[in-house]
Amino acid sequence: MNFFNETKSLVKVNIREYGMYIALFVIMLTFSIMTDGLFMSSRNISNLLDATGYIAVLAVGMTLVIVIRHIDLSVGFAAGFMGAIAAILLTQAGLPFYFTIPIILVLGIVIGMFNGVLVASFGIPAFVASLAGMLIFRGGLLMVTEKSGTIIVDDENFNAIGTGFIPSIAKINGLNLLSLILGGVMILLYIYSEISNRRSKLKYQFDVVSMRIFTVKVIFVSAIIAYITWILAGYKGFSWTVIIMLIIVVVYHFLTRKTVLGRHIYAVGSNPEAAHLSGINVKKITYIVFGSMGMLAALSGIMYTARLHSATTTAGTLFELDAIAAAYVGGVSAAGGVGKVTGSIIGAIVMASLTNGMNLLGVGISYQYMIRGAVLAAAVIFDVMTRKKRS
Amino acid sequence: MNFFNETKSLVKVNIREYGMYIALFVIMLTFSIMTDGLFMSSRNISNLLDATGYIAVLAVGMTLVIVIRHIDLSVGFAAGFMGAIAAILLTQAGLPFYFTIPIILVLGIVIGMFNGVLVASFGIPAFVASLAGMLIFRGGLLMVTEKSGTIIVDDENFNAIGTGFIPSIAKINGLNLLSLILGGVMILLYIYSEISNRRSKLKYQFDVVSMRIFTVKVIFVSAIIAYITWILAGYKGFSWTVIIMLIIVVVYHFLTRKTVLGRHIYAVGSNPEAAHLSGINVKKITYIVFGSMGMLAALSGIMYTARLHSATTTAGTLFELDAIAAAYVGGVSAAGGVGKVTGSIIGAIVMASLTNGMNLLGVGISYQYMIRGAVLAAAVIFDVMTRKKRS
Amino acid sequence: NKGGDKLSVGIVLPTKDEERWLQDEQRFKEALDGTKYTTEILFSQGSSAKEKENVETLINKGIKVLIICPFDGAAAGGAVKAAKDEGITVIAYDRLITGTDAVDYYVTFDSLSVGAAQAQYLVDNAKGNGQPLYLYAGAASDNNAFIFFEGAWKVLQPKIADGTFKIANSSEAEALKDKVDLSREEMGKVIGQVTTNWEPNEAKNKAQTHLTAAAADMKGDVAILAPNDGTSRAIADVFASDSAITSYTITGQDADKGSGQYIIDGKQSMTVFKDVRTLVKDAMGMAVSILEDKTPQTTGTYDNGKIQVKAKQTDVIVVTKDNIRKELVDSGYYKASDFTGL
Amino acid sequence: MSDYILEMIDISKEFTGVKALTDVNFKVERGEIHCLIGENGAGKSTLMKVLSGVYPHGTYKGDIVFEGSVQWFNKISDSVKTGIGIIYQELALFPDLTVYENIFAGNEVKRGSLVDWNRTIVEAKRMLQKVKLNVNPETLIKDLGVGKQQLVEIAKALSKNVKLLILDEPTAALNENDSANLLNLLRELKNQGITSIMISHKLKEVISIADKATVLRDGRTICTLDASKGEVSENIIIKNMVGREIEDIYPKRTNKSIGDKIFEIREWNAYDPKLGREVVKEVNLHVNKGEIVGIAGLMGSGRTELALSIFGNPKSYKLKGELLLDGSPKSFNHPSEAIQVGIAYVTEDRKGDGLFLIQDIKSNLSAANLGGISSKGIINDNEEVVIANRYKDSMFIKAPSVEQIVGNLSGGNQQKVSLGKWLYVGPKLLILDEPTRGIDVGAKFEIYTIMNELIKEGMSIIMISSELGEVLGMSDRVYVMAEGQIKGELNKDEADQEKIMQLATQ
Ligand SMILES: Nc1ncnc2c1ncn2[C@@H]1O[C@H](COP(=O)(O)OP(=O)(O)OP(=O)(O)O)[C@@H](O)[C@H]1O
Ligand SMILES: Nc1ncnc2c1ncn2[C@@H]1O[C@H](COP(=O)(O)OP(=O)(O)OP(=O)(O)O)[C@@H](O)[C@H]1O
Ligand SMILES: [Mg+2]
Ligand SMILES: [Mg+2]
Repeated sequence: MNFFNETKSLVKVNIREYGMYIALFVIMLTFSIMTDGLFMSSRNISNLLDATGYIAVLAVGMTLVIVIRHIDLSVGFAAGFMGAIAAILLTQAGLPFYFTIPIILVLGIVIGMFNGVLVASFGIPAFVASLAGMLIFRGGLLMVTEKSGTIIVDDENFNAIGTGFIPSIAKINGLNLLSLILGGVMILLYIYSEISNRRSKLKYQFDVVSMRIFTVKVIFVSAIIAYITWILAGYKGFSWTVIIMLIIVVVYHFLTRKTVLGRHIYAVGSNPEAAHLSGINVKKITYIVFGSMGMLAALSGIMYTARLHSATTTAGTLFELDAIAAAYVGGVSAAGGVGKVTGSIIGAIVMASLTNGMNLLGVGISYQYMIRGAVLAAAVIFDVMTRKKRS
Repeated sequence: MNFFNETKSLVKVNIREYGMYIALFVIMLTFSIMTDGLFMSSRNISNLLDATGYIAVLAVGMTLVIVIRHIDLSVGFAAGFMGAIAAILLTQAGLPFYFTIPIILVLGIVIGMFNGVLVASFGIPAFVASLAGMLIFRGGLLMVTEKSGTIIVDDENFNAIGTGFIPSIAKINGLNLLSLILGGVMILLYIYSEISNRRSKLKYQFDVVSMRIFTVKVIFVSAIIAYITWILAGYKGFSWTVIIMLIIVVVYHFLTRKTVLGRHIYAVGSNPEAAHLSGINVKKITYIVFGSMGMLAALSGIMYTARLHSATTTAGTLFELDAIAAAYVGGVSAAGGVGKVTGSIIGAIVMASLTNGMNLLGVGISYQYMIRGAVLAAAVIFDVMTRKKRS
Repeated sequence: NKGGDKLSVGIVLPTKDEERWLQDEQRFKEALDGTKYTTEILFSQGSSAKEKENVETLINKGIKVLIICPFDGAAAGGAVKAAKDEGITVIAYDRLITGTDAVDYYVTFDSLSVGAAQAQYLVDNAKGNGQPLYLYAGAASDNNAFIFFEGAWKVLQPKIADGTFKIANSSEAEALKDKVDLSREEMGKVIGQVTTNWEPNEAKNKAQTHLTAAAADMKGDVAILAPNDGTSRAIADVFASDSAITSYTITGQDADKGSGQYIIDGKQSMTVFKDVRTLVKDAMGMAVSILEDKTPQTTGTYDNGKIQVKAKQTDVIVVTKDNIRKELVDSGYYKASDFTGL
Repeated sequence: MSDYILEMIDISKEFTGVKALTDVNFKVERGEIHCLIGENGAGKSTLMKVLSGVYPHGTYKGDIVFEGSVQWFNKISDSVKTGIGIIYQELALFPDLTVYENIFAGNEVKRGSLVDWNRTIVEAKRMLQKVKLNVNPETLIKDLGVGKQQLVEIAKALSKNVKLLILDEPTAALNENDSANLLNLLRELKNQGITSIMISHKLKEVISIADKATVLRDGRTICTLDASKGEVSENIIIKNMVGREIEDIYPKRTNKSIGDKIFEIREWNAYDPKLGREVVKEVNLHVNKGEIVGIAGLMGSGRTELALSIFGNPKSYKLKGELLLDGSPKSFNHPSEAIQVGIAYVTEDRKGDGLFLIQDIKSNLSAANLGGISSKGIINDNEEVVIANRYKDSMFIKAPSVEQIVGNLSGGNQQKVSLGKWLYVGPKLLILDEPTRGIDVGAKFEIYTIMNELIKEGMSIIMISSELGEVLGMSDRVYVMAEGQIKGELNKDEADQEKIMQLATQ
């Protein structure tokens, strides 16, 4: 097969997955052109990614929830509620941030597990269980903030989670050194993993893509990482939010693709009865997935509170819908068993890019809502179409 | 079988259905006691029912949507949007209300059908399609109210839909005559339909309940209708909102239970593939159900606008969740094929009673949210439990 | 305006969902016509996070001055700090940003004075002794609702304590009637009971239940503290339809067009008119001074918990049936044709 | 001149990339029972779906002539109107609705546009009598057994005044008794003048009932056999179906060596709290090493429930009794615990609860034993592919690669994947529940061969089957179940059809 044909067939097979990346690329390019490059400026990309953070982590958790055929509407106010608890612990109880954060994460897991129990053990549809949870957390948030109203957090370390950047060490041509190094390390790790992956495939005498395609792919992805690093390094470097997002994505990607637990989650999603009869503990998986959702809601709440340096009385409003939209734009299927966490992150970035780009262009808020709605619909139509074609 | 045993077995078989009525009764009783009878006062019941109206009609439509295994998150802002359009037609275009209302209802049907097409023909999950719709209508609402902000409607006839009462003709002991007559007619119609139903069953030699039980039942239900009529007649009589609710319930109850269309809707909900293979046009049913949902959303928007004498920029916010909660409290099953419109109306009244009662008692807003969440969860747990037992 | 142009002034307003801010947007747009400076207005839609994104967007577009009305004054610190760090001058518009040193100027109607004006009107129009008083507030989740309420309570409380008013619809307020300075928590309890969530429908439901629950001696001639015009109209409709209410005095805020008509028709007693044009003029004046490297004029300072913020305060105007023509029509705020029966 | 009620002429139907039917000709005479036979994927169901309007006119090529006139069906209701009734391979019933609602779903008894419920019930009773089904029409479908559901389907078809009744594998899920009933019913309908087309993989039935039989292979008509000419015989059918001779349906087993008792249950009871009754009662049963133990019985006799109660009790029955594996007592709370000690269960419903249809072959094969391809919870993808390929080759799974999505495989190949999943677990005791349901002769033979291989390696097998031929052909020992109890135990040499049926119907 020659280079061109191979590429073509690769694209054809993976169109659904590439579709999202292409969409993101098209959106970014369009906005860049329309804003004379402002959109792709260091500062804007940095801001954009930071603004995506708290939704992106929710979207990751939501992906797994949808994969096992459930939904969680309570995560928005749960995040707001736990963000407020974190603020209370930090300010009123005077706990240091390194105690507060683990406590809140554990609280999140407990809350999530509770949802899991309602869904898996009582058999309540997740939609309703989490709708009830939504009301309860909304009330809870109002209750804990009743005394103080918005709670201002002035713990520098804590706030850095939402607004801080990794130290720059030194500046080279206005670029942050440590961020550059970090980007370099990521590229090296990526190249190493690709090569070792290919090696081991060859060892097993499996088919691999031709050396030429392989090289092009590795160079292409490395270039993208390098480009993003370069962009971010040009402003203040990697923010802690971006670092957290990266860690969450890598951990969850690994978890879902490479581990037994991940396989079990997808098995439960694609056929719960068969999973049960294959010796998979469906209830346990449901608890774990909801528990992870709760933990990520807690993390989202922490990031949001840190981002605003305060816990507000309305924190969390409609986060769940943003997260769900991101997951669907990212290619999750409502029928269960299908969806990648990387996709959901891209979905979150797509939606955030839309808002950001339209703000840059000064598009009115009413059109913004409508355009976001249309893009969501279009993404899912595309998804459904390509899926239909393949099967 | 003696009277007592027969009653017992009837209750046992129908516990799920009666459960909701019992719950409503318990809630009403509790609040009545806690408020020294204030809760059951003419004025409060009249207010309560009026406040339920615009959610109740949505809940009826949502019931059918959930019965065919879909969901519609867009109805809230769709209602708000169409309410605003109605206000614009009435004020800025100067159309009389008798043109405006049909136009808006037709617009609702068109919008609903569009959702139906996305769901049935493109195969987009209803959750996502309607989430996109929600964003789009929210934008639309902002756009149409951008110029004027809140649009005040001063068309008396139109506003009567939300705040008017049927004329009283005369007062007897402070009770509105026409309302009393209406109540009487309803009781007669009810008794007639029960008797003719029983007659025709006997003609076919089917089992019927014993004459004693039958009499008790007829008297009991008639007494309830009489009581409600008496209560309402003591304030200002039947409001137009209540009349609309009654008409919608009766029409939809009839439609779902007695007509071929209704059968087809439940068949589709119970097993879409089987319905297709039985020659039922599943797509057509989906269009019709979403079309009806759209029409009821339009009606809800009209009722809301009329109730406030104005179309506001945030009209419709979260109506969909209230409607969905009402439907679930009313015994609809997420698995499809199960759920009655009468149940959903009761569900809507249960939720409204909670808010109303807690307002009367001066319960703080944060507790109100939490209690409503807990009741929703409890209702669905009860539902799931009793369903499990039966099957 | 095109994204590539450099902006001079960025404006962030809290939400497009409330009519008040539509007016501000309108007035800002008008104020800009004919100046050489470019501006852009973004809405935060009730989300502090979106507010922050908006500020960041404007920074990216190279603004020199930021005029921001925070959705939540306490939560906007992070957003304005980012602007401050870029050397942008920050003007808090109508709502003070608290707990930060990153705010330079404050132009305001002073929300406390809004509540106070509402309360004062009720006090001035009190009928005799022991008049029933119905309290309503904005959203329990909105800090501004607390500020309005606080302003009102300071004026009302002495009159409650001395028996001029008796509270009709809040057991929590009744319990606190001897306390002038309410803590945030105490206010939270009261507002939790009488919140309208800023929604007319919620206001209507609350008003209906309150009237249902009210004993006969809580009817007759009543006074109603309604937080803004949208809720005021809804509440007024309810009270007007109760035959046991012989008369009611009800407050409002924002001078919505609809409430103008209600005041003319005698259905609403007053509204607190915050002439947005003055505020806009002050804010834009300040911005222009800053752009031209002059020092803007201020009239005093406000303590935001961290620093003393230089401020320019505009007085609010109480609009009633008597002065509505003068204040709303003659001043050119609305057209006479917007109303009937003027 | 023959009187053809139906002629399908030069029918071709293509799915994206798949030619399902090529110039198929199919003629049915009025009043006959015509069987349609062929391997899995031969195109039988597709041909019938073309006929009934599931695939509307225009999506296929060729002509359908019904009672002398060419038909253009655009939707299913068009074919119903002309008198064609079809019972699909996948039952088209509504589990939550009553029997009478089901019979008239899509064909309501109307008065104006309203449903006349009273007459519906009366009519339903009449239809139920016609199909000799004695149930209360108000029973919910989900409370009926598969056999009765099948009869409801026929009642539903009859209610539409069919002239031509099509049944796609109606007996696939039925036991011998119910099957026999159904065939009798068809004969009776034939006497009333109703023409039937029946698709079946059960050749015995075909031979006993068919007036004619048309064989499809690879989407083409091979031949039409006439019973009156003695052409409908096992040999001729098989030869035409597979295009080659198969000497024996059941492969010979070589070097049999049955060892010691490895598995036993004593006084075994299972109470189903949902149904509120005992589904397994006082069962005593044992299995020796290297033995195939058949469990025969009628549908609903509790065989699947017995298997489930052994296999970690996934349905949460209340259990009583003793379970011994290699002589030591065991109890399981979850299938995983049963798997741990070497018990595996291949379900009867591979699509419903056996396979992950949207996943590929390799993930399905490894799903029950991810431990085998992982260390410390981390999976070795490459190892997985190697192992999957091994099973694909050794079990003759026909697919382009192990990356193929299982939902796109034919029934036989799906069954092999389902079986392969459990072989990879390496069990001591393999429970097979209806291992060859709905798959063709060729695939059956391959599965039997695999079973023989397994016991040669020392595995033990419990095989639940409703096909008596299979039970007799493959088992070393047979238990017969009825009403949740073991009614008898027969050795290979003493077992025959009569004895088994006698015990099963006790
Ligand atoms: N919906 C479809 N999409 C694509 N291909 C299909 C579809 N349905 C059937 N086919 C193809 O048509 C061929 C014939 O399938 P069909 O279901 O008619 O076989 P069959 O003879 O009924 O087999 P079985 O005995 O297993 O029921 C199959 O090989 C398959 O590849
Ligand atoms: N959507 C589809 N796309 C491609 N091929 C399909 C599709 N549906 C069915 N097929 C093909 O049709 C053939 C028969 O499918 P079918 O669903 O009838 O399986 P089966 O062998 O009859 O199994 P069972 O007896 O359990 O129903 C298979 O070969 C399968 O590959
Ligand atoms: Mg078939
Ligand atoms: Mg088959």
